[in-house]
Amino acid sequence: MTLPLFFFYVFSAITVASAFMVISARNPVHAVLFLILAFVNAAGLFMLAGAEFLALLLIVVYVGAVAVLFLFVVMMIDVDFAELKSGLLSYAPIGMVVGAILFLELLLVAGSFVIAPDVVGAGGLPIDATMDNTRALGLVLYTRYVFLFQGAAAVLLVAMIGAIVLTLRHRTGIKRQSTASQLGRKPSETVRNVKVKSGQGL
Amino acid sequence: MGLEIGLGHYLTVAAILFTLGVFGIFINRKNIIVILMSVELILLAVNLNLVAFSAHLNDLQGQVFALMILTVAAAEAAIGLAILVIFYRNRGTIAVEDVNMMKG
Amino acid sequence: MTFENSILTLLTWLPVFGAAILLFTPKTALNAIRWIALATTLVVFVLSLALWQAFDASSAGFQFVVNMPWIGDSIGYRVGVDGISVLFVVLTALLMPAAVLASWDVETRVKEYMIVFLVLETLMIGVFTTLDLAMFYVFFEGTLLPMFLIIGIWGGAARIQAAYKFFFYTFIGSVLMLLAMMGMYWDAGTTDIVRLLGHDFPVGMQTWLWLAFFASLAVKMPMWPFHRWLPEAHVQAPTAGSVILAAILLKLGGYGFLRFSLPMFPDASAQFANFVFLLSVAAIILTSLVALVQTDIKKLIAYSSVAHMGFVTMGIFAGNALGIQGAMFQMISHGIVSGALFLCVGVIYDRMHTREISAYGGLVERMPQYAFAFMVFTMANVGLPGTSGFVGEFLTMIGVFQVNTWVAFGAAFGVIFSAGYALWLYRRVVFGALTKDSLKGILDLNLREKVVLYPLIVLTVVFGFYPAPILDTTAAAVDNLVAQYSAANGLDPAVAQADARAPLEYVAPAEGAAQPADDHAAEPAAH
Amino acid sequence: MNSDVTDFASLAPAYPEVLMALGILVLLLVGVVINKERSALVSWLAVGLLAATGLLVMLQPTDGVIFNGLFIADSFGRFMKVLVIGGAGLALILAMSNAEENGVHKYEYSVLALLATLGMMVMVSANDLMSLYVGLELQSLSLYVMAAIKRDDPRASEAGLKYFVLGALSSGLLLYGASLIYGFTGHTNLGEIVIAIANEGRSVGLIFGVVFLLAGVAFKISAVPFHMWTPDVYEGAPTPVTAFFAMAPKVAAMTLMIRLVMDTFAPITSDWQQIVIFLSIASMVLAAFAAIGQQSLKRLIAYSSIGHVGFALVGLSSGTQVGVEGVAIYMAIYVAMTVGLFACLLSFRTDTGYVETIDDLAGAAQTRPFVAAIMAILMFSLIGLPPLAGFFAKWHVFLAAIEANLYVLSVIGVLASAVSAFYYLRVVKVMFFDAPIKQFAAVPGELNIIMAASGFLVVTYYFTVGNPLASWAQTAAGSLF
Amino acid sequence: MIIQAIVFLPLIGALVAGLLGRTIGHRPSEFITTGLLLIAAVLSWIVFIPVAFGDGLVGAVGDGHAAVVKVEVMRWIQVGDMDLRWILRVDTLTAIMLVVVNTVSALVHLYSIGYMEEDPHRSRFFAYLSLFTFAMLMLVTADNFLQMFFGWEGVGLASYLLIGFWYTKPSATAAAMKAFIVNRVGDFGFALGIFGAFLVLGHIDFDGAFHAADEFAATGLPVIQFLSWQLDAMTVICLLLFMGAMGKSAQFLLHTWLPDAMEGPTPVSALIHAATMVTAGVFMVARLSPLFETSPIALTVVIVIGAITAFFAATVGLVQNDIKRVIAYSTCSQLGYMFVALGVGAYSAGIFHLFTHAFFKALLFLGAGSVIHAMHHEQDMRNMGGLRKKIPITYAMMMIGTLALTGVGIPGTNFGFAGFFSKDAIIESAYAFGGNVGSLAFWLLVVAALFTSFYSWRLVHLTFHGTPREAAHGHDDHAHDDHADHGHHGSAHDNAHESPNVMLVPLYVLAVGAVLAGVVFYGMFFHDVEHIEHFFAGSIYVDHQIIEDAHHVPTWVKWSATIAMIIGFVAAWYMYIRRPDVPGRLAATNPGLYQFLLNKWYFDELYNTIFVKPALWIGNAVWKGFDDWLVDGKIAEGLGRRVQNVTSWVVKLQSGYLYHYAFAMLIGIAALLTWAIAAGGLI
Repeated sequence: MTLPLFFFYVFSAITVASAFMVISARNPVHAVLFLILAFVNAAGLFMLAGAEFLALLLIVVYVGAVAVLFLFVVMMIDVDFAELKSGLLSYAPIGMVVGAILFLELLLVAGSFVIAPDVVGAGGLPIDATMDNTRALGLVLYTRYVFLFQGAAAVLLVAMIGAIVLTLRHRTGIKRQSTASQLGRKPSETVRNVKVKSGQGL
Repeated sequence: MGLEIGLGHYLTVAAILFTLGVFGIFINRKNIIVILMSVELILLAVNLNLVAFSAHLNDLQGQVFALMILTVAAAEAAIGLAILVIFYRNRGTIAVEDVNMMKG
Repeated sequence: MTFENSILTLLTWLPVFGAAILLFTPKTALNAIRWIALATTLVVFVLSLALWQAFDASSAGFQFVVNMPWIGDSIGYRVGVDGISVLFVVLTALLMPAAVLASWDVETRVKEYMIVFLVLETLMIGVFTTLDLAMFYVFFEGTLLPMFLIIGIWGGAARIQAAYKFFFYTFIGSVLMLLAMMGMYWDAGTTDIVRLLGHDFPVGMQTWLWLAFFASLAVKMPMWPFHRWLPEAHVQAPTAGSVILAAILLKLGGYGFLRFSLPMFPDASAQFANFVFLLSVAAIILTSLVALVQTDIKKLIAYSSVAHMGFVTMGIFAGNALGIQGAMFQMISHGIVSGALFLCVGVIYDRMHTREISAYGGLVERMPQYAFAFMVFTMANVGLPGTSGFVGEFLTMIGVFQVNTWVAFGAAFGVIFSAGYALWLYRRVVFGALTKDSLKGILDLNLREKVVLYPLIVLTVVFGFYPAPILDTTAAAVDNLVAQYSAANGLDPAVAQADARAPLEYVAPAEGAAQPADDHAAEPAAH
Repeated sequence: MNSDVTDFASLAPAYPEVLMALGILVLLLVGVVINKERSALVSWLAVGLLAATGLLVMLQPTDGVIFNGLFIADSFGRFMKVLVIGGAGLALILAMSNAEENGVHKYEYSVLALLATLGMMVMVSANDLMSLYVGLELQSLSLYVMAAIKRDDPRASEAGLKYFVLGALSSGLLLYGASLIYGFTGHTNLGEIVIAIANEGRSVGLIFGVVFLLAGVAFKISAVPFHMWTPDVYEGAPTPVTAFFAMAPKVAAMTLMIRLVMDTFAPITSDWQQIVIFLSIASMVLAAFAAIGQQSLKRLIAYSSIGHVGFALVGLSSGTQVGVEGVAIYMAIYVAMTVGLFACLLSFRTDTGYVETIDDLAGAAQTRPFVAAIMAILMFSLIGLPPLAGFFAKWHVFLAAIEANLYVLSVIGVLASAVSAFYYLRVVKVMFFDAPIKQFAAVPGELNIIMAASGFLVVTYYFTVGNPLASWAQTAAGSLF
Repeated sequence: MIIQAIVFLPLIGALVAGLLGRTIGHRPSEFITTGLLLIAAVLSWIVFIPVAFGDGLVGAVGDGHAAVVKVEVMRWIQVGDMDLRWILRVDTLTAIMLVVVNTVSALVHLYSIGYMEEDPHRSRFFAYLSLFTFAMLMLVTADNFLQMFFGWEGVGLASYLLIGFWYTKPSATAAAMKAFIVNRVGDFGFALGIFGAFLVLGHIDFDGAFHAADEFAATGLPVIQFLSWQLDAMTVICLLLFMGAMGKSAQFLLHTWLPDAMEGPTPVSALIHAATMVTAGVFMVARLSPLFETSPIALTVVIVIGAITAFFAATVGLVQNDIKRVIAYSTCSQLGYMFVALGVGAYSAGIFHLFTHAFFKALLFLGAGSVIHAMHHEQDMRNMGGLRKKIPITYAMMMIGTLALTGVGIPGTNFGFAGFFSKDAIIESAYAFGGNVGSLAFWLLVVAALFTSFYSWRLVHLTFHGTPREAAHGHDDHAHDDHADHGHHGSAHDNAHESPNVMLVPLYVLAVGAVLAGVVFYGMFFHDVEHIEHFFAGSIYVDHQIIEDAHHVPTWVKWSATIAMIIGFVAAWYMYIRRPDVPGRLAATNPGLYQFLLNKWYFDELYNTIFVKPALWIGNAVWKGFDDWLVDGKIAEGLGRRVQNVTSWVVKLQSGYLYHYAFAMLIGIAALLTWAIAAGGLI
């Protein structure tokens, strides 16, 4: 067994195991943590496959942002975990059977996957072995895939607007900084020149 | 990339992750956050697939695709959590079984 | 824009135009609404007479044809009439003013009522004038919509049930026909009925097409045992609705058989003829018996309609000129007679608000004119010679006798039963002593009712004695149809028309020939 | 490696999208700057933007594939974009009256709707699995938010939540399929994929990919069994939002479906046909039955829309040009009917709020004759009763199915339509046959106009739009072959 | 023109009286209709006299079959090769019928002016009478099967209207309906016969049909596939046609309507149910004699049915108490005679009897009417008696009628009443026909003659002789509301009065006929074959052999009828004059037989049990069982319920739970995947 293969097995085993824990953990905080673990290990798998940029991105974006967001929400909502019901559903056996069938079929695909013979290396964007992964992606991202880039930007815009429109609450009675009014202040309105006689006090 | 790590290996791991993600959605009765996390697992599986194909096809498109998915998934998570929050505000619960006002 | 190419379009769409005017009439101006509706239907009627007048009966083809492609490759704007359809147009146009007049006393939602009726008229006329397969379906099926509303809004107590049944029976049957029409389109490459008539459908396909059309037409007709919706719809519908339903909507089925099943699927028609005969005879005998035991006037007449439609289907599938002409005549006649019968029921229903036979009796005492009118239509319903009802029954039976004596034999029972239920009804309603208090103040026909009923009496009797106007109009087209049908079935058209005497053979002259005659000649001498 | 978009002129096929994107940004700024109470202005500006974009789509027919194969503009796309934009614009107009009550009074609503529309336009023009995905997500994310926009309404938030969770699942399915297809063919470009499939034939992986991908799209058009979100979301979301959901997104997703199966998967027609036929039958039958049991009008409409997707898929099942033509016409008529339907729905308002159940409509024909009449016409049209437009829609799709010898499908389809008549008629029955129990509030003017227009088109379809629409759809469908 | 006038004058009268009667009043209606009928009657005689006593029909053209005058009125039904026209066809047979119909009808019209004097609906009555006459004329002038059928049904309609004229009487309306429906049963056969004739002969007009039948001599008789059997076509057709005749002429099995029809006003009974309409069957068979001649089997059936009817009706007539019913059964019986004549081939004899019978039977009915009129609508003979003195003229007229009916005359001479000649001719012909059938017919007819004599005299004795009897219960059974103003007080007998002249004059005229019709026309109808042939000029088939044979039967045969008549007379005298208690004792000792006869052999009950009740039962069963229960309840609404069941199940699937929704999607995708690889052949 070579080293990459060893690491592959390690990473994938931990990924799968933590993924399982994600869906079975009773405490959502634990689930989030297992999710982070899964992501980190998946990043390792990416790395093994040569997608260095993506691997790092996964850690930065997911572990750094998304997972933390999850954690944040879990904390914010502050669910009384004891009350959460657990256990499997009554239709679990059928669910298991159907899931198993699906899984077996997917394994079938995985096991017998054939790539169309002529396409290896003849893909739309062959990897230039002389160029490192990040650079290669960077070269296409703003040129060839500018459309997608812009599209993704629009998606993020939606996420932004959406998150704001849904969750932003204008609570009354809360002091807020009003930049405009701060900037709009005129000395004439706010500043009063008082002549103070020396030594007298007010 | 080690050639001895076959495509099938990656696909198998992805399939397991995918299945776990799907199971996470329909088999748990705990809370909705877990469901959202299951979705992330599914997307992770897809990304794994794409990266593996990319490597095997020696083609960068798979990675670009995965990049897009990562981006979009982050946005999706944000929206999902936002909706979850307002749901919680309205109902005071995020138990899956309580998401049941409308049916029939 | 000549008379030739605009008359049918005008006839078809004029009622909708009238409906559009009504749309902008204030709903409280009841009289204006009624008069506009009446005027529209009368203009249409006059136009239909002009159409009939201009119609060249000697030609078997379509006349006043307009033919242009319209929606995509499939649907066109195609109109035209031939001998088979022109009379239905006239019949529709004739009965609509009667229906409007019969509804003069409707007080609820008058505006909507008249609009719906005018739309219905357009759809009905459209069925007969269109020469496009798809548009035929459009009109054919479109009639469901106004009729559903008529029964549902202005109907009796159980109107909703009835409206639903009416809708679903006909709708379910029709959708299958729609698919068949699509199949025909792909096989023939057109929805132009004229071209479809000249197209030979593969024999195997014909069977399916025929069955699909049957599913729709048999329900519409209605043929036994698909008739159950009819009594209910009739009973619940308002008078004018029953009139239109019985007089025209039922004819759509017969028209469809004549326009499509017979000429387009001749092999299948021949193959299924016995099946149709069986159902027809069942209709004639069984529904007549059922009519015999009814206690509701409208229901009784409705069942009798089913029986009479049995004659129509029987005649059509006899496949000879006699049968088909008879069926045509029967349809026209039944249109007038059953329409008039429902009008008659409406007259007393308006006064007494009940359709129970037992609530009546001895009407002749107070309503002699009504009794006379009712008698004429009852006799026409019975099929008394000298009324229009006879000609159709006679022709269909003599036509079918040439093909299958069993069928004629069975159908002839209808002659007995129809007398039974019709006369018994008449006896219970009109005859007898006027003992019921509720009837003591009942009034005879008023002017409006006379205006509606008397022309129909005249027509009933005139067509009984002189059916030529109808038969001559249909002759050429029917002969053509028969020729086509028999040619497709491998019969010599001349033989088919003259003496398709299937049940007949001659014994060889040598043996049996002079034998009986000789015997007889010898017999008296023997003693 | 470089982009083929070098100057503004080379963007020509994507001008509408560019206009749209820029317009959205401007509107967002306008919305931020102006007074909160004047969000109606943003709405009207949004409608104006949609109208302008629509005009541009129609008047500026520069076809072509740009962005290195990510984007395609063709007649088919143009037809569908017009429908999408029209549907979106009309839905925005519907949202104007009583916006506050419906929770759609925030200017963000209009912006989100526009973003969703942009996403749909990208979907319609997608020529690559990636642009497909990005367009789809742009649309979906906007819709998730829109569903929950009435954020203090528990039902709306539940609707948003359900929509989101299931939508995310469906995205996952779609992506999984996309990855498999990419893996098999080595391409994400649809044009390249079709060549690869044609050259290399089928394999399990490819077929799996197709199934997953189509399942993902089927979710968006709410075809059974991926329809489960539809009734709940339609019911929970505010009515104008439901109206939005019922029109444009379906058209866009259907376009995607058509483009995928007719173009990309053309070499494996027999495989996807099975799937589409299954979806079609399941949708028609289940919707027909499930709708009968509904009391809520919006749920009824939800099931109705599921059923109509099934009928549209009947046309698609044929895999022929006539079929595509039929689906295109079907969607156009569907949009025209649906907008009228929602206008009617929004017109039935009592002093306690919008009517919710069918029985609330009792006697509407007497208290609100115009609205009831339009609604009845639409109901009959939805049944597919001639001479109304709904019949012609069915005519076109079933015509294609019969041409392709899909007899069993056709028979099941028409029988399902007969069953479906049951619940449509119930609405007519309640409005026309029953006695009135409620007084309805006055109807806003723009709703009257929309209802009148919808009713007019539906009734006079044969004379007015029937012919031009058919020929246009023919051209559109022709560009796929 | 004269022919059109004969046929259409009554129609004009009917229309005027019917449509304008209420406007112009009763009296003008009566005068118009009666006047027009009188004109028509005179015109009929003008047509007939040259036929009988001159050179034959004026303007006739012989076309090989018959010397006929045809007047085309207009086209009727023209379809394919069937070309039906309204044509008035007059030949000798028709001329005879014209005379019979118009004469009797004119007299009945006249009589009715008196008889119906107090009825508030007189103009309607006269319209019906004239309408009937028109229909009957159309029947006898028919040139084709269908026109005959038209007249056939037309008289049926008129009969229906007239029987039910007193519409407030339930028994009258019931009888009217019964008459129509039973006739329809006959028409069922008639119609099928027409269809068959058209099929086999290729023509629906008589001339064409007869020509075609002639040609069978050369080509052989056709065989028809009727129902499931191969049968001799002509036999089938003739039997079917004869079924029609049976209905109309109230022959055995289809006779039940005739006695009930007596519910109608008496002039109606005289006109329709004695003289004219009921003889339409006889006329039809005579008219179609060329066809019947091709089928010996059919003729045999005609004989058997005729003979049985003659006998059966006579037996029933023996015990009836209603004066009109007795005469009605007598009519039935006499019609049987006529059919026997037709069946044996002596068509002219049958027509002869028809001719004479019209006179004396109309006379009897009108006489009976006069009695009833005198008795204020009392019809039960048990409540009469001794009326001879009260209404002597009526009595005399009734006597003449009775003598004619019973066939009083001296065999071998030319002395005798009308019935004597014609009835004896028939009995002799029957004997001459020979064979089993002939013998049976002969003996049945002779016995029937005995019975005829008995019940005729019984009628006379009960009514006119003896002492007045009053039933305690009065006569409310037959009372009619409209006439209640003059019958419920005092004794009907005491108030009996002779009828006015307007009623008596028709009696005189008919009496003349009853006396002389036989002797005057004997030659033309029966006496001499050449004479017959010349007279009928081909309008009926003349069988030389049978007529010759009939003239040469043994003397005892010639006397048999007369002897039977005398026995009957004596028996009646003994039982009703000499020993009035005998009938009662006979009835008491033979209760079974008496009840059997009194109840008309239980035919009404039988038909009620085997036809009417099952029909209603089937109707109800099909309605409730098939239509309502099965089709509607189980299938239509059952389907609806199934739909609801499916719906409630489907709705449950939409549970509202996210995981169920996701699960559904999962199942969907798993199913699609499995299906795709399995159906795609990838595994």
